[in-house]
Amino acid sequence: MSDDWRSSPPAMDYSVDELMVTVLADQFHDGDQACNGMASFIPVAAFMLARATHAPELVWLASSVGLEPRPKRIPASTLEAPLWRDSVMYLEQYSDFWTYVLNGRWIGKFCVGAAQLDQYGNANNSVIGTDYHAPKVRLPGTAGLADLCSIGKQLYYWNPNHSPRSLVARVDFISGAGYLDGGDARERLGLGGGPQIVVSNLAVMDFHPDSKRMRLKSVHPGHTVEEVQAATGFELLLSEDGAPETQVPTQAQVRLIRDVIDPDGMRKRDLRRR
Amino acid sequence: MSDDWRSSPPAMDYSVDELMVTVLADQFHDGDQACNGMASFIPVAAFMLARATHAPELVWLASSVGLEPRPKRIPASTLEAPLWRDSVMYLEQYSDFWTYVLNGRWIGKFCVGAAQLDQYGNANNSVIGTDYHAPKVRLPGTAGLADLCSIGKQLYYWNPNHSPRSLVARVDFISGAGYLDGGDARERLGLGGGPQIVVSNLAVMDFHPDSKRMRLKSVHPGHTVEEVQAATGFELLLSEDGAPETQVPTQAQVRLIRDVIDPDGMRKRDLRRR
Amino acid sequence: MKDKVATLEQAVALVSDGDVVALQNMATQAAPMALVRELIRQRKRGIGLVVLVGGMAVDWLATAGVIDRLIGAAVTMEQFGLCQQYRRAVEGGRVRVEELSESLLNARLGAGARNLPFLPTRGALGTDLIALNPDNLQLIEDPFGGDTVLACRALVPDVALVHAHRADRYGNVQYEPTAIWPDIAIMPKAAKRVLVTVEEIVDTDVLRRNPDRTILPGFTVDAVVEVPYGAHPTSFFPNYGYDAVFHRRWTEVARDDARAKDFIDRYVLAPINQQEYLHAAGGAAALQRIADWEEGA
Amino acid sequence: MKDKVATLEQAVALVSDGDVVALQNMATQAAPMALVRELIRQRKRGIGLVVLVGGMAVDWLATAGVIDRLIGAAVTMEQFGLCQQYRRAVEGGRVRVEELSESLLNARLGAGARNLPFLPTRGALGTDLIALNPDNLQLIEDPFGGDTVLACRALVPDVALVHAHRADRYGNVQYEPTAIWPDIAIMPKAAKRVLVTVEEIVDTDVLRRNPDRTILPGFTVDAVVEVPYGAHPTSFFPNYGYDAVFHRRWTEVARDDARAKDFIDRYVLAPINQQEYLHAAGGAAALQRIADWEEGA
Repeated sequence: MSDDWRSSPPAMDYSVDELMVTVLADQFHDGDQACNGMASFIPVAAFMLARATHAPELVWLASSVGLEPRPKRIPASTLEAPLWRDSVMYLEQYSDFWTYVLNGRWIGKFCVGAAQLDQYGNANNSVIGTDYHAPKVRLPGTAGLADLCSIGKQLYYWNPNHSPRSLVARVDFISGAGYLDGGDARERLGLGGGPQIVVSNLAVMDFHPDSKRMRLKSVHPGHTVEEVQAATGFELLLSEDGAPETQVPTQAQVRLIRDVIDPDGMRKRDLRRR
Repeated sequence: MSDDWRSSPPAMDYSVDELMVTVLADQFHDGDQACNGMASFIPVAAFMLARATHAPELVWLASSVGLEPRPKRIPASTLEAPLWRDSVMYLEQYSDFWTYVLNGRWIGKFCVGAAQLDQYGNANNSVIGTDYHAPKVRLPGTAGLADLCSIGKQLYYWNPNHSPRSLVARVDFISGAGYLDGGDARERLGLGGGPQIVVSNLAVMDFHPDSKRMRLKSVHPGHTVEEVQAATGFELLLSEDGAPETQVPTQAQVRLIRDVIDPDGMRKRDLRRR
Repeated sequence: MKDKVATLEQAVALVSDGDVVALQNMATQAAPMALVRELIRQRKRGIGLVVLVGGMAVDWLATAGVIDRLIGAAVTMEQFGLCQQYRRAVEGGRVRVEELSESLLNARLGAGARNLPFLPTRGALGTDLIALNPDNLQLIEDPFGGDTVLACRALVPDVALVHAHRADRYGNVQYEPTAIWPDIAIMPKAAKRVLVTVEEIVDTDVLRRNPDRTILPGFTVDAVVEVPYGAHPTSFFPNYGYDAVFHRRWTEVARDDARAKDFIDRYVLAPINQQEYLHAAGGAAALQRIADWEEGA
Repeated sequence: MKDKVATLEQAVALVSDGDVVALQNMATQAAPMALVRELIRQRKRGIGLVVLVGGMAVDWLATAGVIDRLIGAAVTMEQFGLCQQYRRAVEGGRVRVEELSESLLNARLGAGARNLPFLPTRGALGTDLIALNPDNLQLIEDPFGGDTVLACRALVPDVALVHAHRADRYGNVQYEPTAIWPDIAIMPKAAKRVLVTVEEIVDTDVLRRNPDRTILPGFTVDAVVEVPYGAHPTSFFPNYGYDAVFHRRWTEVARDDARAKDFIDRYVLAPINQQEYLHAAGGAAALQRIADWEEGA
């Protein structure tokens, strides 16, 4: 595909979904094996963009089924056959996919969304409210999140609706283990991997190497540290270099996303849905 | 196929392999699911004969791979593709076959051979000699026998070489659990199923319902109780009705075996090999 | 082999009130919807539903009051959003959830399939799922001195419901090359009874052409029913895609109990057979929509 | 994806003396014989061999002194009889056997594949196999109060050797519809490194035509070597049958150490490549023999 992405100037008219795609794409490199889940248009766009630019040897396992597919463009579902068109392999779920995932040596990177994420990167997709069996909101459920979080995977959270309701001091229910109570709590339980970054519609966050508390890594152009903090349900740490502006997509990246990868704009559904 | 087997008169010129085939065939009924292993020409002939006569709805799983195959005739191997010609299903071994076998509700009957079988139906295919790591004879190994014997299967032993070396008081090594020390020893370990009969080239044996000791069920025509006892490495129990003559094949059965099922006489290899 | 051909009525009559019923499907895929509708028509009650990821079927069963508990990893209609009727039933205490991650559910069903008391996993350590479920999840030590693992107790559903591409009348079931969800690899093996709908019942000789595509041997299957488009409105590749129009029709009413019940009346209870159901769902136009999945986005 | 194409020499150079090497095969089927011959040519020593059911390969490796231990369920050439060289090596104390039943070996490898410390089975209870192997087999209680089961410790071979029908240069490996032995479903997933020979290396687009037949994703494979007839003299359906003439040629000499060594010299060490090996084994006549398997008995 295009190789002018390296020298391409910054885009002037990118939208926030495109920014989230490029930030996520930067996390995936040649030799990585990455997998998307349900309703994951932004991560799928990120994988496809990475493969089209800096990481042609990023192995993509589409929705845990299709290895190295060649979809015509991003279809209306990220968990249906049009996405895994032309796959090299259909992984049987029980014997193939879950074995490779559990093994630990393979398929190391997952993009996941969660209704609630807390300051230590614990995730909740189960219930809002304190009584599990009479919740205020019954969410979809943990699906594979509880597994991926506990078996050493590197997790890339994306959150298209940065708010005090989605980024909370403490999740109502841990359906995916982040850094638990912070510090070495995760390590003490023998769990490897863990949350790497959180890409929202306002900013990019990571986790302090010692305390494991979430900290601001960069703020998207047009937003301020104060605005991001006000939209967060707990105090965000600031990194030493303050909070630089998030690097914006290049013109070439935006062209690839709009014209080739996702001409139907499916990625915008991730923003609308929440 | 032929339906005259019901009224067919006894064969005059049957051979012992054919007798072993018909005795075994009688053990398999409509609705049973039976499976053969390696080098098992006589059991395969028995399954095919049963299906051609009294048990058309006997489900046959050929060499743990091919469901309901239609081999042209018995080929030179009972664990190769010519046997599972035209199968309805190829069972994947790890996920399909072993799951169905372990489950307990399915594939309940197995024909097995063993180098040594003792008075309580324990089987040895591992080593002859008392030092496992410096054996007198290294046998092939337990393969799936140890599993089948412990997970509630009904086992039909066939032994084409009835001798004090193959029918011993106590096996040198239990590579398949029979009735262990007899009585309720097997039951106490929670193991269901177990050895049903032993079909040899001289006689048919079963196991006493209480003591679980092997007993003579019938003696093949041309042989005597004394001869069978002399060829056995332990004292065989006698059943109450003495030891009647083993029912011989009918003419129709022999015709089916010779002309249709096994025209190449592969079943005779089981007798020669030992 | 035994003849297993049945009507939907006969097949679902094998389900008893109170049974644990495992449903093979994904969010918008491969759900045995004709069997689900028949469960509703026969007014089954007190059903415990097992799903890896359930979609519209769970919503319908909640609306109709068929289920009172769910054992599963997720319930969602993916891009069509949450299952609102299920959500309300849980929030209102009418459906109790035993939530398991995918590897935990796989382990429970895998143990059931192999007649083992439990299987271990490393999944879900550190989550709140474990404390919630001591009857079925216990941390145990490795007898060889390695790490602690989570023992997941065997789950043996009373019935598994499966939709597949084809079968013969003896219940040998075949699946075309497509996504093979975990449910299909283990649910039917774990369950005591297996009810299968297929797009087509064929002669056994058709199966013999592709023995590698047979996924269930006849001896594991209790009933097989020919129901073309039996997975509608979920997708069943390569035969047809999901019906987005019908999904949206449901999501428009699913937040309102009365309208949801009307929907069930109209699409589930009123049609007396699959043909009438498909007619109500949009007839030829609907079938055309879902046939074109390959070119559609 | 990374290019994994290698020569036999390069592939087998990834095996170190002392490694635990898992061999995918059955008694007379699908053995990666070209890799086995290369192990002998490279004079590997102290290898621990893992086989479900091993055949002539085990005999050859015993003759050449490559292996000093075996972890497996059986070693036999089926209708061609016992593996006499292996047998003598065990009886003479030169090869030590860790004998496991099939479900025990499956459990050990399955645990290795899933990074679990152990998996339980019900197999082999009551046999002498358990007392023989306390390091790897332990009876444990069910934490839910059910039956005692046998915990089988994870086995992670250093290398797995596999022969398959085709692969692309990135190591995506395909198998034709045929018997799928347990080894192929779990050995390569459990092993740290995977070396594959294939009848044919093809363009990735060929694999995309039948994605359901791909059995190993490229990221699990370390080396792929094109070796037509790479399983000879074992069978590799549907491509060719086993070579009965060649098997008998071996069984005729295998009871005699000197003649067995001569056989290895002639068929393993002397031929410098696969073509010369096939020529030594009988050339076109041999290939004709094994091509006709479908009609032969």
